[in-house]
Amino acid sequence: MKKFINVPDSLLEDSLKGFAKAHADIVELNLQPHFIKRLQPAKPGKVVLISGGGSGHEPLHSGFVGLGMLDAVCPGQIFTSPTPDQMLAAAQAVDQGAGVLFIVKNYAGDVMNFEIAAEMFEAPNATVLVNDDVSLPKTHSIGRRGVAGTLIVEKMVGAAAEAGADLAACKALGDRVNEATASIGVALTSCTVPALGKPTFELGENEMEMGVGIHGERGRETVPLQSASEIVEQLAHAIDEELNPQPGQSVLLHVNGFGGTPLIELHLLYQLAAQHWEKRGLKIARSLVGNFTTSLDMAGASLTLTMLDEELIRLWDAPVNTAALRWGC
Amino acid sequence: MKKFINVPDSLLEDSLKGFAKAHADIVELNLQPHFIKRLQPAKPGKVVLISGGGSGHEPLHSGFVGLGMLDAVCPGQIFTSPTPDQMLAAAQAVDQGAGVLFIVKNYAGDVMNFEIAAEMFEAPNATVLVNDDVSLPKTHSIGRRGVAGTLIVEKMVGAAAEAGADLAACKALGDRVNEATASIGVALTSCTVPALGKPTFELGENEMEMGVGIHGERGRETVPLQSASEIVEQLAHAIDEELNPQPGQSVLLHVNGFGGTPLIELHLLYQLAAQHWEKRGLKIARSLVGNFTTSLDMAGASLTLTMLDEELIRLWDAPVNTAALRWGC
Amino acid sequence: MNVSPEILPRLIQAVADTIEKNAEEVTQLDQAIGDGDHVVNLQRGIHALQAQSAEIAQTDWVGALQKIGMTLMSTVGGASGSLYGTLFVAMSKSLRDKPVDRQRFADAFAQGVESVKLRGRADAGEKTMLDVLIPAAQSLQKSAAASEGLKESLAEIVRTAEAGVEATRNMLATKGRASFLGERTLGHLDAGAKTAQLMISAIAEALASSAAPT
Amino acid sequence: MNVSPEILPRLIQAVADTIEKNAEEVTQLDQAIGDGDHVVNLQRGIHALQAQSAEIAQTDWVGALQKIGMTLMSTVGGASGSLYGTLFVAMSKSLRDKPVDRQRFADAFAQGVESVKLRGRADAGEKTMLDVLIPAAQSLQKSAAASEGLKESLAEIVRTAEAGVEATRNMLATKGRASFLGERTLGHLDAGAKTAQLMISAIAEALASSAAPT
Ligand SMILES: Nc1ncnc2c1ncn2[C@@H]1O[C@H](COP(=O)(O)OP(=O)(O)O)[C@@H](O)[C@H]1O
Ligand SMILES: Nc1ncnc2c1ncn2[C@@H]1O[C@H](COP(=O)(O)OP(=O)(O)O)[C@@H](O)[C@H]1O
Ligand SMILES: [Mg+2]
Ligand SMILES: [Mg+2]
Ligand SMILES: [Mg+2]
Ligand SMILES: [Mg+2]
Repeated sequence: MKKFINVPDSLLEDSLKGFAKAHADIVELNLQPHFIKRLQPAKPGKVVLISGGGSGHEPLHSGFVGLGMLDAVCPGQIFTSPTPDQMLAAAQAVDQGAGVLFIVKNYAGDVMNFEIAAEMFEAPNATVLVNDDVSLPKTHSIGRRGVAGTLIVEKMVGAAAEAGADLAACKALGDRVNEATASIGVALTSCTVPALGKPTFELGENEMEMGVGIHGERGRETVPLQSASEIVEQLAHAIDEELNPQPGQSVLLHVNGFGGTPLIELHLLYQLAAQHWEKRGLKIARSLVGNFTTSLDMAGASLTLTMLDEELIRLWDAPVNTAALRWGC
Repeated sequence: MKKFINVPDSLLEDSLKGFAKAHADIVELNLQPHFIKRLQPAKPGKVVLISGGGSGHEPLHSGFVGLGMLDAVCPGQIFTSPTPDQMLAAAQAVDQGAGVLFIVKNYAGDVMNFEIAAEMFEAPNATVLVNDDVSLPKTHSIGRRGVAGTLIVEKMVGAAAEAGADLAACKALGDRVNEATASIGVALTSCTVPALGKPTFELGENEMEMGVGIHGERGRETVPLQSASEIVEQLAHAIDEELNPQPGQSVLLHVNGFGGTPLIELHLLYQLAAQHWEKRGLKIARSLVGNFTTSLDMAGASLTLTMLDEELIRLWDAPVNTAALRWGC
Repeated sequence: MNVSPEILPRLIQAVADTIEKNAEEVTQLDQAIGDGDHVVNLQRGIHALQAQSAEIAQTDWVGALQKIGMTLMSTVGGASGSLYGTLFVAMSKSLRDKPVDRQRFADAFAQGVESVKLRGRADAGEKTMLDVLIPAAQSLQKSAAASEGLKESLAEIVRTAEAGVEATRNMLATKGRASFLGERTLGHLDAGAKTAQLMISAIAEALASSAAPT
Repeated sequence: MNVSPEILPRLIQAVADTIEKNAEEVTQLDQAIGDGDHVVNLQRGIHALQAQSAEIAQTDWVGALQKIGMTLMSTVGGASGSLYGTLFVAMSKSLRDKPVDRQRFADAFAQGVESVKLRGRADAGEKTMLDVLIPAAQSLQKSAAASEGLKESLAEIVRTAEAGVEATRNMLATKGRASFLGERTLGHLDAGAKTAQLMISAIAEALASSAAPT
C-alpha cells in the first residue's frame, strides 16, 4: 500500500485535526464524538444544515462547512457511515431554533444511522435524501445512490438557508435540486482502503468499471477501456435518458474526479461533455471541474448535470466560504 | 495506460479548451500560439505577470490566472517547457505599458526559452527565477529546481502588482519571496506521460523516491517506504537546514499533493508538519493544503515553508480570483 | 435462563476470537460485493465492548444489553452498526421489567430481529444478516418452547446459522450496498450473514462448554 | 558547398526516419535520467519541418536555416527545442551575406555550436548534446581545412559523433534535467547526445549516398 500513513487506526483522527487546523479560520473540530462545525455559528433563527457520511470522499463533506453551505458534518470511518451519536451531538451543537436539515446520501448505512439520530433528536428536523446516480434504474430495490450531485444540493440549500428560508422550504428545495440532478461515473482503477492495504478489486489494463458508486466497489459492469469521447457519450446518454433536457435549457455541468485523475484529464472530459450538450442546444450556464467527491485514490470520474432556473442560478452564485468552495466573499 | 484520453496528440489542446470554457468568467484561451490570459485585462500601468512551463502540473499555472495573481500563462506540452513564441505573444497581448515580469521555474528548458523570449520582447521586462527545491544542494551545478513554492511567489507578487508596485519592486519582491521559501517532496509512485503510455520509472511496493522534482523523474535516491511521521521529519529537517527558522517566526505552511494523493493523506501530512514546526515555536500563520503543483497522476507530496512578515501576510491575504485560488472577492 | 451477565466478558471474547480468526475471509466477502469494511467495523465495536467488559458484567441483562447496543451503535458505523445496535437495544427493551428466563430471552431475541427488519426495511431472502438472524430466532423459539436440552438447542442454532449463511450464496442482494451490483452478487456469500453466523456459533459454543453437562 | 537547399527535404526525411527507428531506445534513455519526452519533442519539430519541406527547399541557405531554426524553436519546446533552434538560427546568421562553400559551412556550424554553448551555459564533458556537437564541429573544420574527400569527411564525422555519444556514458550530468540525479546518471547515455548523433549520422549518410563518387 503506497500511502502517507502512520497506522490506519489513527489516520482519520489525525487527518481531521490537520483539516481543522489548516482551515481554522472557517471550521472547528469536535473530537468526542467526531463532528466539524462552522467556527462562526449561524445566526439564531437560521435553519442549520448537517451532512455526513463515510470518510475518504474529501473534500466532501468537510470541505463544504462554512458560510453559505453546511453548518456541520459528521465524518464516519473510511467508507463507513457515521454513527447516530455524532449526528445528534452535531445537531445539538449547531441548532439555532429554526430546525435541522439532514442531507443524507442514499446508502443503507447512512440512511439508518441518520434515521436513528433524527428519531433521537428532540427538535424540528427534516431529511433530504440525495439519490442522483443514474447508473442504477429508478426502480432499484433501495433506490439510487447519492454521489457527486450531493454538493450541488448542499450548496443551493445552503444559500437558501442563509437567506432565511424555513425548514419546509429548505427541505422542498433540497428535494427539487436532487430531482433536477443526475450523475454517473466510471472507474479506471479501484482504490485502496488503508485498513485493508490492498485494492478493493482488480481491473485489467484494458478494462474499466461502468456505473460505479463512490466507495471503491465495482460498478454495474466491467467493460473494455474506451476513448474519452466514447466514455463521455455513454455517460451523457444515461443522464439524457433521465433528465431529458430540452434545447435552451440552462444547466450546471459538474465534472468530478474520483481522487486519482489529474485535472488535465478532467478538463478534457469537461470539454467533450460540454460539446455533447451544447450540440443539443443546452446552455451551460455554470461549471464545476475538479476532485470534489472522491473515492480515496481511485482513478475515474463522473459527470453531473443539474437543470437550472433563475432561482437555482442565484442560489449557486450566492456567496460561499468553505475550505473547498469559495466565492463572493 | 489508464487515462481518460482520445489520442495523446490532442489531449493538451482539448484540455486547455475545456479549462477555458469551464472558467470562461475568468480566462480566455489563445490558440496559436497557446497562451491563457485574463478575460478582464489589467488596468493600464499595472505590471503584468507571465508564467508558464510544461503542462501536467495543473492547476499550476493556468489555475492561477486572474485578478490578484497572473496575467497570462504559457502552457507547454506535457512536462515540456513552452516555446519563446508563446511567451512573446502572451507578453504582447497583456502588456500594459509598465513592464512584464516573467516568473520562471528553474529548469534548463524553461530558463532558455523564457530567456529567448525576453531577448525578443522589445519592452521593459524582468525575470524572477524560482528555485525553492531544497532536495538539491544550493551549490548544484545549475541551481535548484522551482517546485511548489512557485505559486506562493506568484500569489504575493500578483497582489503587489495589483496594488501598483512597479517592475523593479515586483522583481525584488519575487526574489525575496523565493529566498524565504523552501520545498521538498517525496514520490510514492511514478506517473505516466500520456505520449509514452507507461510509468517513467518503476518503484518497488516498499520503496519511495526522496527529493523528487515535478516531472515524474526519479529523485535524489530511492529509499524504503517509511511512516508518514518519519517522512515528514525528514522533509521538515531539510527545510529547517535551509531556512533555519527561529521561535516566534510566522510561516506559511503549504502541503502539496502531486496529483494522485488524496486529501485525507495530505491533511495527515499537514497535521504532522504543523506539529513539527509548532514544537519549534513557529507560528503557522497561513496554510494551504491540496493538489496544486502536480505531476499528472503521481502519488506523492511536498512540504513548502515560507517565512512571513507583515507585508507578506498582507500580500497573501489580498483578494485573488483565479480558477484554483480564490478569496476576498 | 440461569446465566447472569457475568458470562458476557467470556462471550465477547469468544466473538472477538472468531471474528479475528475469520477476518481475512469475511473481508474478501465484503470486498467482492461490498466495500470491504465490515470486519474492521465490527472489530471497532468488539474492542469497545472488550474495554467495557467488566462494567457490563456487573449490571443486569436489561442494562447490559442496552449498553452493548448503544456501544455498537456509536462505534461500529455503517449498515451493520445501526442494525446490531438496534438488535441489542430492542432486546433490552423487550426484557424490561421482566424476570429473564429462557423463553423470555428467546422472545427478546425475536423482538430484536423484528426491530432489525424494521430498521433495515428488509426481510429474509434479501442476502443480508437477516438470513441468519431470522432462522436463528425461530430456532431459539422452537427449542425454548420444546424445552430442549441446552446443548441440543445450542447445536441446533449453530446448524441453523450455518445453513442461513450458505443460503445467501444463491440469493440476489436487494438490500444494502451489495444490491447495487445486481446479478454480480450471485455466487457470493453475504459478509454480514457470515459474521452473524460466526458470532452466533461462537456464543453457542462458549455457552455449551460452560454449561453443566445435561 | 555544391549542394543547394533543395536537398533539405531528403535530409529532413532521413532525420525523421532515424528518430522514428530509434524512438524507443532514446525514450528509454530520457526516462532513465530525464523525463522521457525528448523523442516526442523532436518529432513534433521534425513533423513541422516536413510540413514545410517544399517551402524550405525553395529558399537560400540563410533563409532555409533561419526557417528551420525558428520552426524548431516554436514547436519542439523543452531544453532541446531552444538549443536546436539556437543552433540553426546562429548558422543562418553566420552565413548571411556570404557565398556558401564548404569552409564557410563548417564555420557556420562551429558558430552554431558556440551559440548552443552560450545559450545552454554548457561545454563539453557535461553529458549533453554538446558532447556530440562540439567534436562534430571540430571534425567538420578539420576536413574542410584539409580538403578531404567528401565521403571520407562524412565517414569521419559519423565516427566522431558515435564516439561522442558513447563518451557521455561515464560522465556525470551537470547540465539539464539529468543533473538533478547526480551520481545516478553514471552508466547512462545522454538522450540529447544520442539524437544529435543519430541526426548527424543520418544526414551524413544521406549526403554520402547522394554525392557523386569521388
Ligand atoms: N437493509 C439491511 N437490512 C439488513 N442487513 C443489512 C442491510 N443493509 C446491509 N445489511 C448487512 O450489513 C452488511 C454490511 O455491513 P458493513 O459492511 O459493516 O456496512 P456497509 O454496507 O455500510 O459498508 C451486509 O453484508 C448485510 O448483511
Ligand atoms: N544546458 C544544456 N546545454 C546543452 N544541452 C542541454 C542542456 N540542457 C539539456 N540539454 C540537452 O537536452 C536534452 C534533453 O532534451 P529534452 O528532453 O527535449 O528537454 P527537457 O530536458 O526539457 O525535457 C538532454 O539530453 C541534453 O542533451
Ligand atoms: Mg461501508
Ligand atoms: Mg521535458
Ligand atoms: Mg461494508
Ligand atoms: Mg526530456
